[in-house]
Amino acid sequence: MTIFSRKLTVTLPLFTMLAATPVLAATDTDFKAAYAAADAANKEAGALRNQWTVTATALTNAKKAADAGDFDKAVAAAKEAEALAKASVFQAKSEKEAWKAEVIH
Amino acid sequence: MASTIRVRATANGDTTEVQALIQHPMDSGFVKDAKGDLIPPHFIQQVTFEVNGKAVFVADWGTAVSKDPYVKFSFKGGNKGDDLKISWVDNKGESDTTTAKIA
Amino acid sequence: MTPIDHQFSATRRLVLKGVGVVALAGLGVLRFGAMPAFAAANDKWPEEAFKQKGAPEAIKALYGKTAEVSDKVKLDAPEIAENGAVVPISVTTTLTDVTSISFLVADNPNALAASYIIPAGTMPSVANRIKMAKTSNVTAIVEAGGKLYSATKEVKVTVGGCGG
Amino acid sequence: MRTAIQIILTALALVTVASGAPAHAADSVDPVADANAFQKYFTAKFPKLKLSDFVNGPYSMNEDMHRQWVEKEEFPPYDFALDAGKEMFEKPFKNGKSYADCFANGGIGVRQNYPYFDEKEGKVVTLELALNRCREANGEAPFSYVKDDMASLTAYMAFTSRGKPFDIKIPNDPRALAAFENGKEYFYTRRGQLNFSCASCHVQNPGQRIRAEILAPALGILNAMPIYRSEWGGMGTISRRFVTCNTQTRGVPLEPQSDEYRDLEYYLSYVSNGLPISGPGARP
Repeated sequence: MTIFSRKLTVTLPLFTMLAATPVLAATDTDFKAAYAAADAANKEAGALRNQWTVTATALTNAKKAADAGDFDKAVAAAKEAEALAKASVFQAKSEKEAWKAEVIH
Repeated sequence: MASTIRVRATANGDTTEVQALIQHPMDSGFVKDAKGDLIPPHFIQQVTFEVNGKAVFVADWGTAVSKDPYVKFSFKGGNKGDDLKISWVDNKGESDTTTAKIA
Repeated sequence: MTPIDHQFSATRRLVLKGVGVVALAGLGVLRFGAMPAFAAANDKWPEEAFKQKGAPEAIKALYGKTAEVSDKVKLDAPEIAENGAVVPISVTTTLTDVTSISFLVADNPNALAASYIIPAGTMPSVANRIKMAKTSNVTAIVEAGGKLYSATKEVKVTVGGCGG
Repeated sequence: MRTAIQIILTALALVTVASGAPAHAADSVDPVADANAFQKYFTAKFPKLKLSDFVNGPYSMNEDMHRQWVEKEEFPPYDFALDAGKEMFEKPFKNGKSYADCFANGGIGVRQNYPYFDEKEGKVVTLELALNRCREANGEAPFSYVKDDMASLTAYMAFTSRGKPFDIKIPNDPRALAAFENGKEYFYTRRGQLNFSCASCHVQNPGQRIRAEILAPALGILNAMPIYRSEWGGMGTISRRFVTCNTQTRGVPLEPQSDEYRDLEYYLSYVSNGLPISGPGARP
């Protein structure tokens, strides 16, 4: 039995165990929570006058997926929207000072 | 309604230079509108330029001519004060015509 | 086949075809597959030519013959179009007895962009603005003394702006 | 998409670290010094250009583009908007008054004084805002700031000022200085997922290509407004240009004529003082 095959025999049971426990599918409540978080972050960006168009697209995709009942996709899209919204908030806050370095002196 | 044809015809010596700019969407039929539907083709097919009843230039245009199309050419035999008659017709049968004095 | 032969045989073929057409017309049997009246010869809008996809087919439909490259045809076109929607193109030539000038964009959905009838007394030069779908060869055709001469240039076209 | 966000975040982090270093001079606002530094930056960057050449934007940056522009200018596509604008400008409102009654000198040859700071209101007033206010004062519905009607009107008014140098004034009023500074901040602030500021393209990269287009220098960038863009196949006001620029960097645009945009126009026009009005213009 070469080293290679011995490693294989060890990993094999590991895989089977993982496959046994079904990953829970996202539900409507998961989606609503994720969407609310994303929406809040995007509103904060709006207050800073610095939203991104891609956040809005991700939010609409999330809603569309949820309406179609595909909550896995909906939660993923909502999470992505939240990340984008947070990035736009970070950008607005960091630029509050950063812009001064770019000014022509 | 002001004519859709703007024209400048200037004679120097026995040669007259003609420039024309025509207001027309020149839709090719390949472009989609905001809703994603194809805008149907709507373009000028033929423009004729005549002096004293004789054609001095005829343009046959396809869907690849720019919006608000422009063309420039020159011809001999026109003199100041002559009438230059320009008329176009498009694929929907719409048309317009105008007459300009050679300056 | 050196160009001269090519030209000679081309004209010979044309002459034969012409004779054939006259003979058939005489017999009144022309209607079968009517010979396409070469649009450039009359004032009707050359629908057939504008329908063709490729440049060679469009030239064939328009003039019924092929063109040879000639340095007497000066095609002026930008190296990089500022915008594919408005590409200023113009042609001028020292050739005499010019009866028609056409512009073709090889990679447009339909190659033939514009065709102009040049009556006697009109100078053989035209400027216009055309649309180009993408980077492509642009060809200007000049019909002079019944023969076709051409010049071709590549014009680069792409969208502008940074993203959206 | 997730990796794209990571890249942006790291880029942001780098920028903040780098920019923290240079000490920034005390925050006194000195528009005159700003304008001089601004113009000197561009004349040094493009020594061969005359000051007035900057108003032709990309066409002064590239020979091939310049030739295409000269050919277009023989019979420019904005000709129709210009005639429509003249007709609209001279047509009286329902109440008999007309635009001429709202503007100094009947609205002829005044474009170079816009935008101006209205000390009563304490806000920047741009030409587009003044036109709509004139309409509303005379019982007419305002025009959209991004559509053809407004573009035709501003095209005609710009045409009547062709050749006159920009003459923007900043009164000795702290609110005016604040508006100028606010416009400057907007101009240099990075936004959108692409993380560009106006300066990223129009200060750091004029003359460079961004795909097919050559970037215009920020100096004189509003002098040719409104512009007929081949890309739009139609006229565009300053509002439309600001909105589309934001969208291109994937930033959500603000309302046309919102404070930031008017202050931005105030800043950009002031630093281009002395350059001639060349509107309406044709652009790629």
